Amino acid sequence: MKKIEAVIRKSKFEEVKQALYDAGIEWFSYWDITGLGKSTEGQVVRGQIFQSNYIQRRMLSIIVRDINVEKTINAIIGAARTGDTGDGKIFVSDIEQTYRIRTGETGPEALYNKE
Amino acid sequence: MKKIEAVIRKSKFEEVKQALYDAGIEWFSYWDITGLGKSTEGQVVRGQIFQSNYIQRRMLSIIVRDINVEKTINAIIGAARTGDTGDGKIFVSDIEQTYRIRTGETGPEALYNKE
Amino acid sequence: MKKIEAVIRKSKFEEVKQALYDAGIEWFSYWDITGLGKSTEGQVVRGQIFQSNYIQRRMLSIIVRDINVEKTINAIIGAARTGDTGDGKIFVSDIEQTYRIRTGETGPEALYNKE
Amino acid sequence: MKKIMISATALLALFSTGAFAQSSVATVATPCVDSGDTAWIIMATALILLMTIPGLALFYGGLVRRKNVLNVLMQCFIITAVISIEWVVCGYSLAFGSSKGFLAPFIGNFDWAFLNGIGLNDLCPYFISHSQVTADSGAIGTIPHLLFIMFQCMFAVITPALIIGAFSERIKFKGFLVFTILWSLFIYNPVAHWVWSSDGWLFKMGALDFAGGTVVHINAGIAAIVMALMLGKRRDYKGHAIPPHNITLVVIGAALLWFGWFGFNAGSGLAADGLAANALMVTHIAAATAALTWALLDWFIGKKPTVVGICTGAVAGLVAITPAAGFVGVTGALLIGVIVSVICFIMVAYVKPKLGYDDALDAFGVHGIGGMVGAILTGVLATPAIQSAYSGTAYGNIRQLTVQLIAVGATMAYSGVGTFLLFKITERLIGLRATDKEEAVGLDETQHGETAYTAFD
Amino acid sequence: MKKIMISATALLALFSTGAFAQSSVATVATPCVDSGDTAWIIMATALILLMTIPGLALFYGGLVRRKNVLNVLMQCFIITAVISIEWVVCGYSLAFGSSKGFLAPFIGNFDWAFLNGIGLNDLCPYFISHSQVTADSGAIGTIPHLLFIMFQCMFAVITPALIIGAFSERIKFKGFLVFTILWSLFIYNPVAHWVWSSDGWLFKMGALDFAGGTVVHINAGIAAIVMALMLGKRRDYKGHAIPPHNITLVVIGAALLWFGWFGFNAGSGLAADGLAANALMVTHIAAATAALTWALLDWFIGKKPTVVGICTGAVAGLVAITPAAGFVGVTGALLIGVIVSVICFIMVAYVKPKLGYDDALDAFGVHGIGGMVGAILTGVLATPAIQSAYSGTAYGNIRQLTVQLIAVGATMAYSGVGTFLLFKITERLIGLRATDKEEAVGLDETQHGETAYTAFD
Amino acid sequence: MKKIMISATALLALFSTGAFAQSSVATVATPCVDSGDTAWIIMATALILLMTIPGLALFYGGLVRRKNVLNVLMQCFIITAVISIEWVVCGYSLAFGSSKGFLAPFIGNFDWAFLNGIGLNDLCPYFISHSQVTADSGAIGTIPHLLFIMFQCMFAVITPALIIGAFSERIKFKGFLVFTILWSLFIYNPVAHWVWSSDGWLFKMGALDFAGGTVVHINAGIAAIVMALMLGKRRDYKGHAIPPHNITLVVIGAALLWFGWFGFNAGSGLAADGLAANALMVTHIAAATAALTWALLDWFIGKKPTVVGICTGAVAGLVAITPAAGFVGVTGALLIGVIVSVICFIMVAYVKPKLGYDDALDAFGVHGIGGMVGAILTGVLATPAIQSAYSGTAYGNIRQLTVQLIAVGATMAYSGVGTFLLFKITERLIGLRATDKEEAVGLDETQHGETAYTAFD
Ligand SMILES: Nc1ncnc2c1ncn2[C@@H]1O[C@H](COP(=O)(O)OP(=O)(O)O)[C@@H](O)[C@H]1O
Ligand SMILES: Nc1ncnc2c1ncn2[C@@H]1O[C@H](COP(=O)(O)OP(=O)(O)O)[C@@H](O)[C@H]1O
Ligand SMILES: Nc1ncnc2c1ncn2[C@@H]1O[C@H](COP(=O)(O)OP(=O)(O)O)[C@@H](O)[C@H]1O
Repeated sequence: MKKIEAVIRKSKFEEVKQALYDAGIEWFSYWDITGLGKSTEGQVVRGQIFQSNYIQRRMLSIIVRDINVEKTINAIIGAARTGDTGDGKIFVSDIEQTYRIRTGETGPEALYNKE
Repeated sequence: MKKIEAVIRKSKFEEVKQALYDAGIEWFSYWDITGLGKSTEGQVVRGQIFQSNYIQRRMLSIIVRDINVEKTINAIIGAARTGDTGDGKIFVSDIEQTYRIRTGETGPEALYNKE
Repeated sequence: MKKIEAVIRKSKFEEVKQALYDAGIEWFSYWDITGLGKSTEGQVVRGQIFQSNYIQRRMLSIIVRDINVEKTINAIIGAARTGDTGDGKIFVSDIEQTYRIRTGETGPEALYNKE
Repeated sequence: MKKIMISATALLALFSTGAFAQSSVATVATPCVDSGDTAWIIMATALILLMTIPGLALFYGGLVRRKNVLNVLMQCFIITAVISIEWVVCGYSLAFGSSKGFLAPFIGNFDWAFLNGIGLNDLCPYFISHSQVTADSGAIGTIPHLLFIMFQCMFAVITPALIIGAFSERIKFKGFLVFTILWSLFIYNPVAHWVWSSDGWLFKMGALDFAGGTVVHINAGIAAIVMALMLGKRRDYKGHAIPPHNITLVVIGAALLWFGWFGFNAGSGLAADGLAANALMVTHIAAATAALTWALLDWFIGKKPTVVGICTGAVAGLVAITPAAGFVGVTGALLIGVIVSVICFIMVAYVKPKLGYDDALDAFGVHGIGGMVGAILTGVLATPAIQSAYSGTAYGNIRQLTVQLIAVGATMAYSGVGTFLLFKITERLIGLRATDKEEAVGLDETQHGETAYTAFD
Repeated sequence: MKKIMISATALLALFSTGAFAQSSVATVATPCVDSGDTAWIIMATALILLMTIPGLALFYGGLVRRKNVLNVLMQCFIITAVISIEWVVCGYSLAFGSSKGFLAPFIGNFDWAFLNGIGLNDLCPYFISHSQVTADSGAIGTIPHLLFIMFQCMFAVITPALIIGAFSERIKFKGFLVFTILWSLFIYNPVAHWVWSSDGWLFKMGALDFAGGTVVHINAGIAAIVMALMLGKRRDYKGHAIPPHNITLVVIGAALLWFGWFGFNAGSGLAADGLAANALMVTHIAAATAALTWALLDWFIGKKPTVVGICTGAVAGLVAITPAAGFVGVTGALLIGVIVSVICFIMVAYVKPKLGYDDALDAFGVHGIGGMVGAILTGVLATPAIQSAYSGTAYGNIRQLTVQLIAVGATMAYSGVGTFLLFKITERLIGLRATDKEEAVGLDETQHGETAYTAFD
Repeated sequence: MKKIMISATALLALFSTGAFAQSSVATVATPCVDSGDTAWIIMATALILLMTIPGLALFYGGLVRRKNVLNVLMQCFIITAVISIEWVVCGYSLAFGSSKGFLAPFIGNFDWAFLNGIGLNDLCPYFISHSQVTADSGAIGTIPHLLFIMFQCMFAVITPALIIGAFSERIKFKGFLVFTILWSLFIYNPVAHWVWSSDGWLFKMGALDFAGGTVVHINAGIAAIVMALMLGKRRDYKGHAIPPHNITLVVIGAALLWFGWFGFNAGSGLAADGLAANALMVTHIAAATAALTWALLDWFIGKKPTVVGICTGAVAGLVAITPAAGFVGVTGALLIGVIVSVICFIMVAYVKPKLGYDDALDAFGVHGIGGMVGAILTGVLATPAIQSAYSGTAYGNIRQLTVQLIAVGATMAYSGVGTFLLFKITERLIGLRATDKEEAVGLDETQHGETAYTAFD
């Protein structure tokens, strides 16, 4: 099992969500983060453009079975790309074990519903 | 050392915390996340039940020594289970190194207080 | 590539940020968490000191190339240390793959800007 | 060009009830400003401003999702700015001025445009329970005319703001702004003229609307349902309300509405007297009763009493008592409070999901329906104990109910058709519906380039 | 059935000071509403409503934890609804009506239930500094009776709302609601009768309570401590306050309380005159002094001046000046402000943790103690320069202090025992303490099924 | 020691316009409180308190970063406390009292310290459009003297609070507090004396400042720019505004400012009459026009209309109409609204970044510049149609513009130099600039030991 952590623009969230659903991934967790990076974001405050590299972004954390890694990543890249600096990053790491709290199931089975 | 990430219902947090304390785990970090999953949560708004699969959950991140993994997981599963869909998941992954900022200690010693 | 997760005091964030910049690390993500640990934090409320071990902290997540791990950790430890209990922890784990959403680049190249 | 009194019967009522301050003096003195009445109406004017910003803005703003809250606040704020200007430019003249010939019962002319010719010492030609005799034995009000204009200005401001609740979270800001201006000009001003001008046809027919049940609430409520239907559902609407992003804002908003409504209703008598005291009392009691009723309905039907519910109930009660505040007593207020809460609850919880339209914040369900309930019950429950000249069906005046129904029907028809046409025009010229992408990202970001709450430290 | 005047000596004071508008006219004219007094009392009534919702609701709501904020807002909101209804149904009649025989000094009868027989042009039988002569040479007030009823209604509403601070974060909503209704009926109404009705035994004894030091603050404060003791501590209470979840809400609440308190105190003279101006002045100065004192105490003792501290101090000052507002001048206000702040600080910061009870938001520590300080200092500092008929111990009237102590003692005893009994009854019948699990999860979720702030976008 | 009337010409104007309540009666009766005027000024006083807390506190508090919001709220709160005390201790006497000899035009003496000798039935020596004849054929106001003192107290409170916008996010709390007290004593009190006291040299020269354009806004605005320059930039300031942490708070604040400003401006005539109604009208229209203008500028220049922009525009309009509110009509209000918004927009969006000073929340850019625009335009647009004794350059009175320029220049010079000196003194004695570390961590934590929003549940 792999953990896919994606840092995306907040404004792309709805599209990414849709792309993930279309790819068959229906479970994930997300939260809002601030990202420091090369890109800046402008906001007009009283007629002045404020350029900040503190950017409001969203972190998605998706644990998938190995067979699903690629399609998940493709879905995210496809939906989150705008082509401008600041589109974000995806990080993949290994997950050793997973438990479903409700049933106590472990391993890959904990990640999908059989029925 | 292992990292245990648990996604639990917010309403179960106090019980899980107690269970972890009882199991001897006293250090961890947590933050609020939104979880998309199979389950939905109802809220009554002006007499209509709103069914949403955006659910407010809590993410616990606990780094433990290898010997403590099992009891930690058991504590969480024991306390967080309600039996209904949506109880959450636990993910275990590997941590290569740990530093205690205060002392600069590294490795497992950074994870517990000797005295 | 390694993922460096650091739990630091909120009040040390600006210094840590500066230290990371000085060390050449300019990209990272952060969010606020609550940390339970051995230390407590006092707040005066109506003349009474409230001691809580719920502490507002900040989580930094930095993915770096292997060659940068050490200097990143040193930068954080140097800037975040106060010497009192509660300075926080740093956890290092492995990242298998990284993608830059904008370009689709993978691997270590996704982590730095060539130009 | 002075206007005749608001109602000859009201004047008679006045003398007979004896609620007349220093009547023996007033007949000999030059008519002058009554400082007490003026003090109260100044405050009432300020209170109604507070209802729109920040009252309604917070009530609605707390109910939408986080990504759209600024858009709602901005809509309320710009309505306050634009409609206030429109009002002194021509709105007041159209609504309360006199025109000649066949137009007279329907709309005023431009004589008072830019408040032309209205001096600061002119007395208000409109009055209800408190007036004075002029040199030529006419009657005239006791507050400055300018003050009446500003008092009415706040009504003109809040009415289009109420409609916001129906089309929130999915409208382009530019289209919204143009629509709102047109709506105020072509829908609000005429309807206000019909009901409140002494030339208005509904006024002459004897329709009772103390503080705006038809002019404000039904008018806005019908516009709301038309807008909701024509604009279509929000992309994420699945037949039930979306949870509010910040319920403390909803509570602050509801409380400020309640507070401000004292100005709305108890100010509508244009004097600080017994009628105002009674209006205050029935307003408060109807709000309290409706709030409690909704909380109990939530409790019995939805298992738990909710905060959003009690706030909604209070607003429904305030809406329904609005037309009745000058005509009913405490019993009427209790009855109106219970009835409106039950009917609005049914509308919002059962009828709306069944019919499937997306009246996002229940502008129609609460203001439209609540206004109708109030207007009709006014026709039933108006008691001569309050203003002796007016009584409802329950007190033997069968005709009043018919008149009320005509007023309600006429307002519904005009507002409905008018809103439909203005929607079509605005949509053609400018566009009204936000794009799917704008909606997904949120209107704060896409329409205003701002985020309500930053994560910055 | 008219009531006699609130105080014969007050009337005399009035004539001698000459603060009487158009006295030469008033004697010959029919008694009538004074539009200026009425304008002010309408606004004062609205201001006191604002104190409860959203003022107190936010003040308390900001102080609790995030998971309980809606519960506090809901409690304030439903008290407003329920007690307002109770007030017109029977509360006003019990508190301010007359009964016959041995009951007369203790409680009114049901003659005014449902405001029976009170017309909209009736003048208020109660007055203080401004009155007029009736046809039968009696004296009568200058505002509508209905307005006085609503003015008093807001006092009846806020009193039980103050108690919320003691039992927050751990009470079942149902039990709370039943308890509150019983408490208003059986504790508030009688005590209001004792002190403010012209038949009341404390009134007759000459107890001074201008705007509710005993009736409102001591009464609620004692109920608060009894509730806190009997309900037990919160599961997470470890002998010191739990940090407030949103201090901006606390500040908004405190500021609205300060603003609204002008209505509370300066409105209690029932007229817009010099007495009202003085009450306004002393209210403002006492609040300012107490706020500053608390901030300085925080600074010297706790190292830093805190926002929660200054807000608490302001409220303590407002509480203490309440009974004194019609009897002291600027020096009295400065003294009261300093003294109450020091005493309440000691109570809250030292005595409470030592004794170990969990008065969650210091309803007793601030309102109870502050009310006592105010009531007693009124007996000391009342100066004939304000109302010539009343003076305190410092001005030679030794007896006044004794009378004040009796009033304080009687209120404490009655409220203490009464609250104890009502607690027992409610607990037996319905249950009051939330379960440990409900407390852990939070009352918003468990009692109302809502979350104050969603994470939705 | 009674003061002479505020303006003999005003009195004449009064008789000629006939806006005089019951003039035939007033000449024979003993002077007495007018309950209507008093009712309105009590409320106006309360409204101005609301402007500072929570109005301005939220407006400014929402604009700063999350880590500094409590510091701003605390500054507003403690100013309210400290300056109110200063005002009754000596401020009022210095500003409005009379002194002998060469000091008389510049500052009052200590006769009224601790409100010494001012009884609760004394009438106000100051009046504008409504007065009455005393036994010795002088003229006197219609409200209690104490009320006027409190009304003015709120002006004394809000003026230093406005300066906060310039030095936010980087000042030590202790230094701030000492500076503020000194500034009120040595800058505010004299300038208020110059312009508003009947002995003041600017008053005698005929400078027009209805509600505080020079005394309040220019005065505070100049102090703001001096403070901003001397304190230096915030560590994170890079030549443009830092995004506000909570725009809903900004909107609540702006709306409460608008609401409260009715008290500020329409109360400044000290009566509830036609002049007050006109002041209310022009205040509202200028605010609306300026708000709309700013929104349109944002739209055309910055691509999108912003919420912060419309709020800023509204405040700019309110500032500019302040000195003019008693002298212009609706046309003047529309003009002033447009002009001030354009000029302030240019200042804030172009001039400030170019010059590079860090006026954090634009206290100078909006209040200073807006005040100057208003004061100068008053000299141009004052029309005899409002107060017949006063007209501006556009109505043939060429001199008025010169007088206004002198008043503006004098205020700027005195406030500028004085603030500079007080800054130097305070910095030497106590220190003003927060350390870099305190600034990085945030002033809430470092100055008050509190966090506005906890993450606790
Ligand atoms: N090495 C990193 N570690 C953690 N987060 C990162 C890292 N690099 C980028 N991010 C996150 O991704 C976001 C976008 O990256 P950025 O460098 O701005 O875009 P791009 O990849 O298009 O150049 C950043 O704001 C940050 O939140
Ligand atoms: N594959 C996943 N990756 C990340 N988070 C997940 C994943 N699966 C579940 N979660 C988290 O766990 C929560 C509960 O999972 P859910 O499927 O609803 O419950 P159950 O396991 O009882 O069927 C989800 O809301 C989500 O936050
Ligand atoms: N095992 C752990 N797992 C996750 N987070 C931890 C762990 N240990 C510590 N932390 C985080 O680090 C913070 C500081 O740790 P603490 O033990 O208080 O300090 P110190 O290391 O100086 O003794 C805690 O509040 C918590 O957020």
